[in-house]
Amino acid sequence: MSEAAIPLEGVLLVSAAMFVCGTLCMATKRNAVGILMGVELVLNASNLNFVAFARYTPFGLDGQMFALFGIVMPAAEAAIALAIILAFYNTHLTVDVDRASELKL
Amino acid sequence: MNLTEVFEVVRSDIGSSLRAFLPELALVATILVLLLVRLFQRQGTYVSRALALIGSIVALLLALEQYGAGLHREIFGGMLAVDGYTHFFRLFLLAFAVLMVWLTMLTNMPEPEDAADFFVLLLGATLGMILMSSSIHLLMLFMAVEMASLPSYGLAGFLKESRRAGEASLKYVVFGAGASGIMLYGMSLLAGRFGTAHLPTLAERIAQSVATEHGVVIEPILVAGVLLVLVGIAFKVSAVPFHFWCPDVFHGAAAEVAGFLSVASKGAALALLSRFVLTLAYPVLQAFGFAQVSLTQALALTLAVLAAVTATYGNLAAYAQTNLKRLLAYSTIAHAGYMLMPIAAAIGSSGRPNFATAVDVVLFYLVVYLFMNLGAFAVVALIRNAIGSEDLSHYGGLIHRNPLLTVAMAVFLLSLTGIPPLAGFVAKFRIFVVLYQTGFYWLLAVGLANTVFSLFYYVKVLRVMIIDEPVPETPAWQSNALAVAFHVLLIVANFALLIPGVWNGLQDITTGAVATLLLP
Amino acid sequence: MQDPGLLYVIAVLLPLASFLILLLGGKRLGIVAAYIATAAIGGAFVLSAIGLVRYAREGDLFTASHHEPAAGQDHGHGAAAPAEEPSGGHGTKDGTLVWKGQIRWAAFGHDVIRLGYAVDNLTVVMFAMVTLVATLIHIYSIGYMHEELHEPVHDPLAVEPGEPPLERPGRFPRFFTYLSLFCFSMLGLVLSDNIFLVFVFWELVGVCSYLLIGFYYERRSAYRAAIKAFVTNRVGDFGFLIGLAIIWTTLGTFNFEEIRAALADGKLTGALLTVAGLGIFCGCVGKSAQFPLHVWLPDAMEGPTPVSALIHAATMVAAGVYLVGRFFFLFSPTALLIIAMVGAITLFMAGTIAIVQTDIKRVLAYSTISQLGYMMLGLGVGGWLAGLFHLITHAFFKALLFMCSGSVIHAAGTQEMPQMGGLLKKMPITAITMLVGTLAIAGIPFFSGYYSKDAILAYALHFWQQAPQTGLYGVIAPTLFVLAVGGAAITAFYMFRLWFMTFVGKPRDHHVYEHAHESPPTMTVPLIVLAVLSWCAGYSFGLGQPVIELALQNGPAGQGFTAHPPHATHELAGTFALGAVIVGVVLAVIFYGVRLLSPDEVAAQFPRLYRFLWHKWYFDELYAAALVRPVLAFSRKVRAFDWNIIDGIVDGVAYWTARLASADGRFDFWIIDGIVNLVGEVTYWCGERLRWLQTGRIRQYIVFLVVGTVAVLALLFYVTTLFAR
Amino acid sequence: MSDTILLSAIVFLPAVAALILVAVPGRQKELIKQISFATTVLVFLLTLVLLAQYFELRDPATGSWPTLAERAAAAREQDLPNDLVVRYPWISAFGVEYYLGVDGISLPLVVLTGFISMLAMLASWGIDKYVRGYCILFLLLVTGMMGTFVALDFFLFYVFWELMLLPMYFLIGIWGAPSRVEADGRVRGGPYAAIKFFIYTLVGSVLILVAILALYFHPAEPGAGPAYTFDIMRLHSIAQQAGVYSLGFQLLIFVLLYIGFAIKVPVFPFHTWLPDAHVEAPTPISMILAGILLKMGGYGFIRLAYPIAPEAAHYLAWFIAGIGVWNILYGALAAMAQTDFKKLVAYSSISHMGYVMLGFGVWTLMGDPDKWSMAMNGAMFQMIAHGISSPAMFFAVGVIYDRIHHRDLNRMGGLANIMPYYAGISAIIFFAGMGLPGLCGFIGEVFTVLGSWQFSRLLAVLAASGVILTAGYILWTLQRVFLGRPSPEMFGEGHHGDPNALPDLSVREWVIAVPMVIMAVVLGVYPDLVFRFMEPSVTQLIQDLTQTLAQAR
Repeated sequence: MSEAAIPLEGVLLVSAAMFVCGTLCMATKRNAVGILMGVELVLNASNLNFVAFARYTPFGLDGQMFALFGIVMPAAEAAIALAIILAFYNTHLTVDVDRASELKL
Repeated sequence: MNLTEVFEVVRSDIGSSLRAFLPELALVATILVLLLVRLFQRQGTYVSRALALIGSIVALLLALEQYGAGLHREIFGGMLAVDGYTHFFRLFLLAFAVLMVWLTMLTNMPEPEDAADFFVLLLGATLGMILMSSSIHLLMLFMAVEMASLPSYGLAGFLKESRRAGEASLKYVVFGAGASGIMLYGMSLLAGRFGTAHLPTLAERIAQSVATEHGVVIEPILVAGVLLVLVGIAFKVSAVPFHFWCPDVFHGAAAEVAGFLSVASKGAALALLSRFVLTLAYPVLQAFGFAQVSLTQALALTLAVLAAVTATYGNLAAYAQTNLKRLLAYSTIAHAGYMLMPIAAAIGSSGRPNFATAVDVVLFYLVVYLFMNLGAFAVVALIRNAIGSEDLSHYGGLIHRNPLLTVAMAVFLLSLTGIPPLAGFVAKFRIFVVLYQTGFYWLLAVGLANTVFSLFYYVKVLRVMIIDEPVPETPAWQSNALAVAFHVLLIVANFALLIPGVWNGLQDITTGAVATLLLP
Repeated sequence: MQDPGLLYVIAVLLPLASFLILLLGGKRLGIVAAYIATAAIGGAFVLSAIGLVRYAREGDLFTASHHEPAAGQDHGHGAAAPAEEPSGGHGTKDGTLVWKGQIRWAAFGHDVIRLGYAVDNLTVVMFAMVTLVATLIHIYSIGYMHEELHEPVHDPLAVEPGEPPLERPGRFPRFFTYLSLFCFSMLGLVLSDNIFLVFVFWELVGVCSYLLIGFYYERRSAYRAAIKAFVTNRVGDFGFLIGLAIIWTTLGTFNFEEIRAALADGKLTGALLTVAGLGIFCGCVGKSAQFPLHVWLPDAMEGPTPVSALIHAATMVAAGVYLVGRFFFLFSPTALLIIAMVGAITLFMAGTIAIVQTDIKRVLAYSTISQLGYMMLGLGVGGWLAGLFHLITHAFFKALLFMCSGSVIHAAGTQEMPQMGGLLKKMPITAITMLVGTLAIAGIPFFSGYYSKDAILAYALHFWQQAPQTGLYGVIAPTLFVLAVGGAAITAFYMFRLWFMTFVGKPRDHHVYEHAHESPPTMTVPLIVLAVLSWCAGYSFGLGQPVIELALQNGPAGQGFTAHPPHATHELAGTFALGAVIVGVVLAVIFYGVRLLSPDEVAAQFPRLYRFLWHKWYFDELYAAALVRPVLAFSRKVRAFDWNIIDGIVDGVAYWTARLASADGRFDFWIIDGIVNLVGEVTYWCGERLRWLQTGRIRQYIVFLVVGTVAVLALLFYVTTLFAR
Repeated sequence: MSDTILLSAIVFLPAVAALILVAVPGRQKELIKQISFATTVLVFLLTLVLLAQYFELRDPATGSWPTLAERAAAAREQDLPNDLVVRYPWISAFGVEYYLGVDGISLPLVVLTGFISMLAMLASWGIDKYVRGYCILFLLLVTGMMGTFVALDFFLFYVFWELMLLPMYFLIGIWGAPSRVEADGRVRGGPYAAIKFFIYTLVGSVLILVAILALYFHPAEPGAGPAYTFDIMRLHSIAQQAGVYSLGFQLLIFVLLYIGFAIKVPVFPFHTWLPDAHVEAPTPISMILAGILLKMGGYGFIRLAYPIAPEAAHYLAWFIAGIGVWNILYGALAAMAQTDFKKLVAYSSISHMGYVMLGFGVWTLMGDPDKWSMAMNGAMFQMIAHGISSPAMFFAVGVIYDRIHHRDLNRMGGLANIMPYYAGISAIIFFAGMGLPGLCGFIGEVFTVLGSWQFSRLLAVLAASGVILTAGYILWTLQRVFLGRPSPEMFGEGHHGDPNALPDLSVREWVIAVPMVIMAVVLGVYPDLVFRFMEPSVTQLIQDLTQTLAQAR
């Protein structure tokens, strides 16, 4: 392993920023697909964490493995989510989540 | 232990691990067969249902056999734990799956063309939930939560033509995805900081890091990591304030699905939560000679506050509901609150914690909860089939048209309230006992007050169904033997705890399950 | 019979048996009911007569003053057998023969309540009087209540303006049912050996009185009078109960003999003793219609006249006096003084009211109150013998007077004296017998009332002479005597007024006069018997002392109280009394006999005084304003409190907020609002508010997810640092 | 008959009958009623057998009974066939036992329950709506009530205590008056009253539950581990050892139990459920409510609160006695102002139950314990007496309500002529309620007042003054109903008829009324009938309590 040009803290800071961006994106986007993108940001923040820890700490291969699963599982999740968004579009003719407000009391 | 070692262990141990994994494998096989059937036979509920029933029963029998064998070990190199706790939840979830299949038989739930899909999702979710209860590795934990969640999203939106179902599943999936992202981030912090994702090892390292020469040191990253994972689990538990999906999803989804989610999903989430919390807390407590330290105290208090808020919120919010499923959703939230209480008490009490007499109450409660809550949702589903409405305003005077369903509903709702001699009382009584014993008096007071609050809305339903004047032209429910048997079974189950021996038996089982919990 | 006391027990039970038979027999019995009831009470009279004779023989009843206890007769006395079986026996106390028996009735720890009977000379005399008068009145009632046998009965008095005329079924058997119950209760009261049982019968006679006053319960005035009587008596019983509580708590027994022994040992002294005595006396005030609880008795005249005669003149109202006599040893000197004062005030007050009343029965009612006041005065000043002597004689002549008035009413169809007059010719027997009664009550020599009233005055004078001449006694003692003498004059005046207005002069209402006729023999025969008794009951028949006094001589009060006043005092008092009576009679003759002066003019000269008397000293008005109406108003307040305050929260916090905002000054009631109602309200309110959170918008949910995470994070951190310290 | 079978049968026979009724077709109303009535008669007879058996327990030599604690301790070792204590392990995880037993305190209430439920069932003959459901719930109610009185295991007691909530809720809610809106806009009616009853009682029982837990985990000896017991007799004996339960702990327990039981009694300010429940409930249910349910509160005090927390009870004696007197006066005043016949009777119940509280409360170490015994016995007797007179009064209200369909006192009158027998019976019943000597109500009132004098003269005087108010409202009521002339508006809205043609008591009504009247008279004349077996137990209790307190001092 070569000498680290960037310290671990730096990577973690970036991932934290991604995490915050992701959550803000989830909270502000009206488009369902946009929200999913926010989720992806959050997930990728964690993936970045995993690989960073794998690189800098004895966590090692575990972290990379974790990142792998962290890509695969959300992919499946995204597939389901997109299918559901499609179904929602079929009935509502929109993917604006603010229009999904019939269920309340 | 890092993954390379894990692979090595898994390779050397694959045979015995797979043997211990047989019930899950049976489920997997059933799912595969169902998918194959889907290929060859485009329509037909019976075959799918029969397959699902057979598959789940086989899995249940296998689980029972393994429970009898009393196997207690980690399998797949520390990904999963097979202990009494796992056995218990396997049995619980598989038995529930069997009952669910039975219920779909009564309510004609899936349309013939979708039958296979429905059962695939149902069993798939069950599989994920079983894994939730048995995983002891953060990666496995994440996967299990996803495996349980993804089919649930599908189930929630299963009524494809329904606008509400679409909306419900959208909300579920969006919220769920967000929660899982947050959880994964927390895992990355925890696993990365402590260099392992194997829960027991992680817990031991945490204990080491906390108990330093300079006294108790708690790193913010630890707190943040634990908490973010807890948020993910709390979403599954539907603890306030992570509950928002729950009423909407229950409202939009079919009553059967809501029943499934309210019992199985909640049960698995609580199983996961208590395993996670206990595994983490135990080494820390051990390191300090079982004196309370700030970490466990804070964890316990957080859980306790969460529990109190959840129970109170659920019960108060339920009062204003007119849709039965929505009302029961809030009731579900409230009960999640009750069930969180003993977990908080278990780690928050001073002295050597006896998880077997604190957390087993959760298991005990879940069993009772299965019988009362599934029953309530089943009645809602059957009444929906009969009168085409789930709104309380159409329930007026149902006793005259559907006496059995109404009496059953009365039993279930009163059991949920916790009125003796119904099982719900016993379960609640045990929670109160634990809270008193561990000195959580304020939580006890909250729990008791909530019992009174809950009476208002449960009895409101009964009042409409029994005392109010009948709504004109309500069609009568056509009963059949299977449905009667189903309800009689559930009603009897709600009375059964006071039969000599039953309470003891159940308590022995749950105590045993928790006692064999594999702790670091 | 082994135990002669059982004679009396049977005598008590006879009317009870009659009561039960009549109760079960109901209406079917018709006139037979009267025969059964009369037979029962007649039987009781026979038994009591046998008992009297036997007692007289065994107890040397009519021998003057024997103070030595008869040796060998003391078995059974004080032997409070713990057995549950009735234990009977003879005993003596201070030389008086007692027949008695007890059963264990209830026990609490070591405290045992035994109930039983005791027959001593007071009992014997009272029993004989009650059974005799009651028997006569039963016979009289057969005639008087005859109308009730017919169906249907028309009761014009029950019809208020604007109401349809009333036809109702006759209630002849029911009348005798109540009478039998009354006789049982009254005899039981006399026979009881303990204050508890006395209290029981006390209440029972009260309820009989209630039932009989309200016999014509269609009449508004009747049922109001009945309720008034009962509630007023309850006020007295309230005091009675307190007296009982003191006695039981301090002495642990209810038995008269045991109480007497305990008091002699000084187990209860001082102020508490006085309070106990006054408590019991409070009951007597209620029952004997003494000031200030006398208001019920005049109204009680709404009952049928035989009832007035039996219950509200001869027996029940005298029970208060009897009890004071029976329980004489309980009263401390202070208590006795208060008794005397109450008696004096009552006799004077009632007498003055009687002067102006025009209803014949009301005049008699006030005269009863007044005479009862005499008895109380007599007892209060130490004249135990005199008070009870007057009780017996009064029973005879007052029963007579009432029955005569009943005969008049029966004949005339009205109770208003101004509508009568000149009835002497129409109904001579009634008139003559009533004159005997009037002479007796007025205290004309050679009639029974003279002797007994004279005795009371003598004791009052003696009390004055004996009492300290300074301080409070110096004022009170003379006042007592003066009031008593004045009362004698007033009595003579209003009684002769009554007789004159009714029987002499010109008929004032011709319809009444034409209608009048002499009553049937069932009514007149009892009149004659009673007239004879009223005449001679005070005589000594050569025994040196009036026989009744003689019989009571060694009464339960003990020796200390029976000392006679000196002869001189007696004569002086007699002179005063006679003078007063003569004044009264003369005035009555002037006003009403020969009509030299017109009473109306006199009344017009003193309009305020007249109105004051006419309104009976404004007692009813006072009580209505000071007690009844405030209690009712308060009870409505309580009801409103319950409904609005305690119950009100449930139905609208908003409403209450408004009330609160309007500064109604009732916010303190918030404290006790029903917690549960509040919980219900709050639950609902919260439920409504919580709906706002659940907006149904995903983005807000996610915001909550984020905010929640941050919040819990903050909580966790905070808590961690909290515990870290 | 073995006591196991006897006691279990008394408790569970009604429940079994209810199960049988499930199988009977709902159309056969007469059959259902007959089965139910037969069950209640049988249960009543069994309670009499129980009474007879209890007398056989008496030691003929000394005339005294072995105490319940002795019998219970013996039953722990070995189940004797005729000791009237039943003891079997039930839920060993918590040491809960199936544990029943009677003594002189519970036995009169058990017999009363049998008696009143039998008559109430007979009074239910007029019920025509959903008969089967009614009878099932009614029988379950009987089981709950019986169980509460005989249970000696606190957990079991609690289960029975709660068990009667539900049937009561539905009996008031379904068979009570329909919902309506009052003049001031408030919603009232059966459903409202039912939920009110339910919630009040549930709040109380939740507090009782806390007390149960606290006792369960409290050490049996100083320094020892938790007692882990629900055995009421064991708790008594623990409480009797000085220094085990501190005063603070006792106060906690007592207050918790106090609120729980006071709601049932009901004690001011927890009483407002009662008028509502009574007014809305059907006649037989009012009979049960007034006759038995209220007694469960009093029973709770004497069986649980006092023996388990004696020091606290003594500490709070003034409060209890004071609130009792307040109840007496408040109830009487509130009753006086009512125009609804049934509400008036309901408030009279509140007033009468005040004597019970007074009798319990007047505990002073200064005086003679026998006087407290008298007050306590008076209170217990008052419960029995009220258990007879009050159902009878509600029955009387029901009779007239059936005929004229309203309960407004100002629109009655003159019934004494129209229905003379009814008037006579009612008069006796109301006089019994008024506390007329010779009738049952007198004994309890007078003994309570007599016994309370040594405790506080003020309270005794105030309590005694209650007799005036009571006489006032009872007589006024009788007058408005029976005396005078019939009101022109005799019939309720939508009903017409000739007031003079109102039928007098029917045969069934006679059969219901006469036993209560007879009991009222018999108990009034010869209270020893009850005292004979009740007094030793009560006095024993008082000795124990006094001794406990003396040790503690």
